[in-house]
Amino acid sequence: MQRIGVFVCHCGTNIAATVDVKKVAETLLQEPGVVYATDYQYMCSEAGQNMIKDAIKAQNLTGVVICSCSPRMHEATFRKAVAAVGMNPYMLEVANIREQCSWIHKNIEEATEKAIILGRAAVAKVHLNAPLIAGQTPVTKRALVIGGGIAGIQCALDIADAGYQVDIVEKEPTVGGKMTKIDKTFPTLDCSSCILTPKMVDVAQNENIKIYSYSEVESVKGFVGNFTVGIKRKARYVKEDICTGCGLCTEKCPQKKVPNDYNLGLDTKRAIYIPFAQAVPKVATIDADYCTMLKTGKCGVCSKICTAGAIDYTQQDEHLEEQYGAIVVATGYNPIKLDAFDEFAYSQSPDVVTSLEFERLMSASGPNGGHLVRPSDHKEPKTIVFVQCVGSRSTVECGKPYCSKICCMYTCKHAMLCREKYPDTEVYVFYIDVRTPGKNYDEFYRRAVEEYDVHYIKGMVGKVCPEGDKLKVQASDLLTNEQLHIDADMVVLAAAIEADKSARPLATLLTASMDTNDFFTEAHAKLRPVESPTAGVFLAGCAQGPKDIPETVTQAGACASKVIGLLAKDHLVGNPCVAHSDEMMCNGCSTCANVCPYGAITYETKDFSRRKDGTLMRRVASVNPAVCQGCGCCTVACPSGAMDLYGFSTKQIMSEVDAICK
Amino acid sequence: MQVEEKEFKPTIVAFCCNWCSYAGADLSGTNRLQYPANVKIIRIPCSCRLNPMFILRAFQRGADGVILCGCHPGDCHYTTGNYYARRRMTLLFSMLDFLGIEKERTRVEWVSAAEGQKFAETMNDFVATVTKLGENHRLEDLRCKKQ
Amino acid sequence: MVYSYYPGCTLKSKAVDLDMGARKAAEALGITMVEIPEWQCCGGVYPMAKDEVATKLSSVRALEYAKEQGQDLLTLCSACHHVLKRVNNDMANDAEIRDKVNRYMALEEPYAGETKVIHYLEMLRDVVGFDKIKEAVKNPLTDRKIGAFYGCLLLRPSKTMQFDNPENPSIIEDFITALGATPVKYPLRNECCGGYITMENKDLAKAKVANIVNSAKDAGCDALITACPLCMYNLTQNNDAADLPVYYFTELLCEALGIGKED
Amino acid sequence: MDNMEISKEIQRISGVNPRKCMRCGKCSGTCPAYDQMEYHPHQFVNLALSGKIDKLMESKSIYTCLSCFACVERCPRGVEPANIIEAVRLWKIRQQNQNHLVADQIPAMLDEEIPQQALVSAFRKYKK
Repeated sequence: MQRIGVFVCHCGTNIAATVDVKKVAETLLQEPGVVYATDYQYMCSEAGQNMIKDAIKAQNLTGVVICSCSPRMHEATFRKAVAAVGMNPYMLEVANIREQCSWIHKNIEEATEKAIILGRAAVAKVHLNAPLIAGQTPVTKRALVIGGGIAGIQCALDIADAGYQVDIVEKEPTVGGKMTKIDKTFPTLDCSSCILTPKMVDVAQNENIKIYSYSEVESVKGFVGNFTVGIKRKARYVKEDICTGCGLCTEKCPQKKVPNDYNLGLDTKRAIYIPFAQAVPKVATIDADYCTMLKTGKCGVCSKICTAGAIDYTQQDEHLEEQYGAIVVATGYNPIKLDAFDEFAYSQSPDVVTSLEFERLMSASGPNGGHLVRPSDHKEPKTIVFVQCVGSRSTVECGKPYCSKICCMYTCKHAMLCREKYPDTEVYVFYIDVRTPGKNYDEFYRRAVEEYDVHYIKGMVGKVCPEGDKLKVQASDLLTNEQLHIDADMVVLAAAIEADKSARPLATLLTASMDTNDFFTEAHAKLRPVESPTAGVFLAGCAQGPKDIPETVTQAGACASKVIGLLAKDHLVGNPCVAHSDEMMCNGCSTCANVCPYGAITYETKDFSRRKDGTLMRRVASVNPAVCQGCGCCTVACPSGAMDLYGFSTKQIMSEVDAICK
Repeated sequence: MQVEEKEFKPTIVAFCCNWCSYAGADLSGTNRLQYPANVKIIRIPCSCRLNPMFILRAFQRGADGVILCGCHPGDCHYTTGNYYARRRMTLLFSMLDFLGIEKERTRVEWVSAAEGQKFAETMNDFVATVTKLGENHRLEDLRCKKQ
Repeated sequence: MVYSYYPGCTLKSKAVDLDMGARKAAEALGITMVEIPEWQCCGGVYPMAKDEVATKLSSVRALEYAKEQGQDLLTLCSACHHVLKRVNNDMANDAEIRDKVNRYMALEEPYAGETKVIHYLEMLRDVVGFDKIKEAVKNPLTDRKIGAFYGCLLLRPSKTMQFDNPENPSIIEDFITALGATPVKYPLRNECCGGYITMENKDLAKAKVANIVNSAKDAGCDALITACPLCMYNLTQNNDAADLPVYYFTELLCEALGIGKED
Repeated sequence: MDNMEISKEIQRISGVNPRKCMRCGKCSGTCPAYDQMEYHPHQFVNLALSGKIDKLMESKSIYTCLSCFACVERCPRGVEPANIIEAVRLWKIRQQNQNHLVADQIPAMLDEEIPQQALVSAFRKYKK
C-alpha cells in the first residue's frame, strides 16, 4: 500500500476562489492510502516545494498528488522537488484543478466536487505508479551526411568545425550536387561555382570529414546515438587513392558518345570521365554502361595511358559498415520528367528545354562555353519564351500539387541574364503568380521588368508547336484578355522539382516518415523544422521540401547545430514512459511492430525452458527504450495484452476511469 | 407523494491527447471559456493510446458519454497515431451502437493546442447531446451502481 | 478474334468507304466483326452534363449487347468511339449515372461498364500488331508522305480515352509506317478541325481547317488520313483550296493489303 | 432563381467545382476557338463561380466552343472548363423556346457531302 500525500494549491485566488480547497484536502484525506493532505497558497513557490519535501520526509510518503495548475505548467517543477528528497519523480501525479476546473466553472459547489474527483483519479493513478528510471545510452560521436550537395556540404562543414567527425555519402562521383550545374545565383548574380567550389575544397581538406563519393547507403540499423550504416562503394574501376586526376585518360578514351550527365545530356563525354574540372574528389570514373573494355574485354586505352596505374577493370563494389550517432538526410531534388507535358513539345523539339538545361546552356562550363545558342541549329535565339509552373501547383496526375518555390526567381534571373548578354533578344515570361518573398527578391524581379524590359505576362502557355525553325507559342494574356501567338526561337520550361528518387527507399531504411510527395516530414512544422520524427535523423535542403540556396544553407546550419547538440552528449537520457512487453504473454505476432512509427520494436527468439536447454523457444517482442517515443499505439494493437506503457499503463488509466465514473 | 425530479447531469469522460487537445483544454481554461463541470479529462500520451477497453470500462462504471480528442489528421505528434485511433473508434462505435449505446454518446473530435474555443464548444455541444439522451444503462455493471 | 462491331450512323451512308474498307481488311487479317443488330445512333456528342441520362442510353444498349455476347466492342468512327468509351467510363465509375441508367433500362443484370471498348486502330496495334500488318502488306505505299490527322475525339480527355499520348501521339504514324509509307509528323495533328460547328459557324471551321492543312503541307504531307467522318468532311469540304487529299485510314489499309474497292 | 442559385445548378449539372481553378489561364491559352469567343474558357469558370451566368447565357460564346476538350486535357487543376460551357448552354436551351437550332433552319445548311454525324451532333448540342 502506498503512503500518499495530497497537496492542494490555492494559486492565490485562481483556484481558491471557485474551489473550496480545504474541503478538497479534507475529502481526499479520506481516500485509501492517503496519509497526509494539506493546502497552501502557492505550491510552486519555494515554501510550497519545501512543504512537500518536508511532508515526504516526515510522513514517509511513497507517492504524491498535487492538485494545482496544468501538469504542462509545473509537473517538471514538482518532480524535481520530490526527487531532491529521494523520491522517484514518477511517483508524483498532478490533478489539473485550475485550467480544467476553477477557471472554467463558476459554481463553487460544482467546481469543488469536480476538483475532488480529479484528485481522486490522480490518487488512484499514483497507487499504481512505479518508480521509473530513464535509460541511458552512449552516443557515437560521428555523424553521417547522406548527400553531398550544398546542404550536405554546409552541414558537414559546420559539424566538423565543432570538432566532430563527419562522413559524407554521395551517390555521384563528385560532391557539389545541383549547385555545380547552376551558372549564376539569385538575387546577387554571383557565379555559383565561385561560391561553391571553395566549400568543396574545404570539405575535401577538412580532416574531420571523409567523403564516400560514388557510394550509397544500403542498410541502417540501430537508433539515435548508435546507428550502424551499411555503405556500398560502387566500383569506379579507378583506384581512388592512386588516381591523380590528371585527366589524360578522359581525353584519350576512344568511346566518345556517352551522354554527359553534367550537361544534362546536351553534349557528350568519354566513357572514362571526371565530371568537371573542380570535381571533388578529382578522380576519374569509368561508366560501365559504355566502356568498351568492360563490355567486350577489348580496348584498355586508359589503362595503357595512365602513368599512375590507377585503372583497375576488375574492381568490385565494396561494402562497408560504419557507426554513427546522428544521420543527416540531404538527398536533394531533381526537376520532374516532362514526358507528360508534351503540349509544350519538350520531346518534339530540342529547342524546348528545362530551366536547368538552360542553366547549362548559359554557363561558361556548359556545352557551348556560355554562348547561348539553340541546341538544334546553334543559332542565337532572338525570342525566348519562359513558361512558369510546368508541373508545379498541378493537381492532375502528372503534376505536383505544391509550389516548387525556386522557379519564379531563377526564371527571373534567366530572363534578366538573357537581356543583359543579348540585348536584342525579346524575352517573355508567362506566369500564374510571381512569388518573390525573400530579401531583395521582389526588387530583383522588378528590376527584370523595369530595367531589363522582360515581358511578364499573366497567363499560361497552352500549346507549343514546332513549325519550321520556329516554335509557335499559343498563350493567354489574362490581363488584356487576349490570346497571344508568339513565334519563339526557344522555349524554357520551369519544371517542377521533386524529391530525389533515392529518398523514398532511404526513408524506409531510416524509418523516417515522408509526406505524399516524398519529401521528408519534419518533427514539427514550425518548432522542429530540421529534425525528423525519428530520433537521431535530421533534415537539410530539398529533401524536406523545395527551397533555394540561401534557405538550404540556413537549414543545413540549423541541422548541424542540432547534430552537434546530440553529439556533444556522452549519454542520452530517454523518456522512461515507454512501452514494454510482457514476454510471458507475447505471442510474437508482429502486430505491435507493424503499427510502431519508429521501428522501436524488434523480435528475438528466446529460450523459455526452465533448464535453458533450448526445448522451449519462442519469438517475443522487445522494445528498444531508446527509440520508443511512448505513443502507446502498440499497447492497443497488441491482441494478447502483452504490451503496456510505463507511466500510462492500462491499469492506471482504468483506475482513473473508475475514479471519475464512481 | 411527489418525487422531486433532480436535474440530470451526465457523467462524461474525455480522453485528451497530451500534445494537442489537453493543451487545447488548458487554453480554454486560460481564456475562461466555460463548459459543464461534468466533463472530466484523462490525459493520454496520444489518441492511439486509447484502448477501446477504457471506453467499455467507462460505460460499465456508469459513464453517460465518452469523447476522444486528438490531433488533427496529419498533425499527430507521433505521425500516425490519430489515424489508428480514428479507425479503432470507428469500429468500436459501430459495435457500441449495435449494443444499444447510441452513436451520439461517443465521439471523436480533433482539437489542436490552439483551439481552446473549439474545445469548449465541443464539450458544451457534447454535454448537451448526452443530456438530451438521458442516462445510459447499457453495459452498466449494476454492482458498480451509485447508491 | 470476334468483335461486336458498332458502325454508327455516318458509316452506313456518307462514310461507307471507312466501313467497307475496315470490314474487308479485318477479314484479310483474320478478325471477325459482327455488327450489333439494331444498334442506335450514339448521338455524336458525348453528353457531359451529369444529369443527362436519356442521351447515354443508346450507347449503353450497345455496350450491354457486347457484354452479353462476351465480346469487346469494336468502333471505327472517332465520335462513336469517344461517346461509347466515355459513357462506358461513366457506367463503371459514376455511381449516380450508373444507378439511374440501370433503373431506366431494367436489365436482368445491371450494367456496370464491363465491356471493353476498343477502336479499330487500337485493335490493329494491340491485337493484330503492326508488325503482322507489315508482313501482310502486298502493295507497300512506298514514297508516299502521309500525315496522320488525329483530331480531338480519339485522344482527349486522355484520362478516359487512354488511346495514346494526347500531345504527341504515334499510333497512326506507326500504322503508316507499317503500310510502307512515310509518316509525316506535323504540329497541328491533334488540333481541333472545328467539325462540330461546321453547320453553325462555317467561318470558324474553315479557319481551323486552313491552319491544319497549311501545317500539314508545310511539313511535307502529300495526303492526310483520318478515322473521323466529320474531320473528313471538314478537311475536304471546308478547305477552299482543296489542295490536300484526305483518306480514311482504312482506304490506305486496303490499298496496301491489295484489296480493291470492288472486291 | 437568382444568379447564385443558377450558379449552384450549373456546378451540379457540370460536375465541376470552379473553386479548384487557380486562374492560370491555360484553358484560354489552349482554346482553338478563342478569337471567336466573347467570353473565354477561364471566364466561364470564374463567372460560373461568381454567379454571373446571365452574361454567359446571352453570349454567343456558348455556341462557339468546339468541344475539343483541349482545355479539359491541359488544365493543371482538373477543372474541366468545357463541362461548364456545356452546362451553361444546356441551362439556356432547356428553357422554353430557347433552342439554338430549329429544324426549319436545317435545309439551308445542308450540302451533298455533309455527314449525318454533323446533323445529329448539332441537334444534340443546340436543341432540347
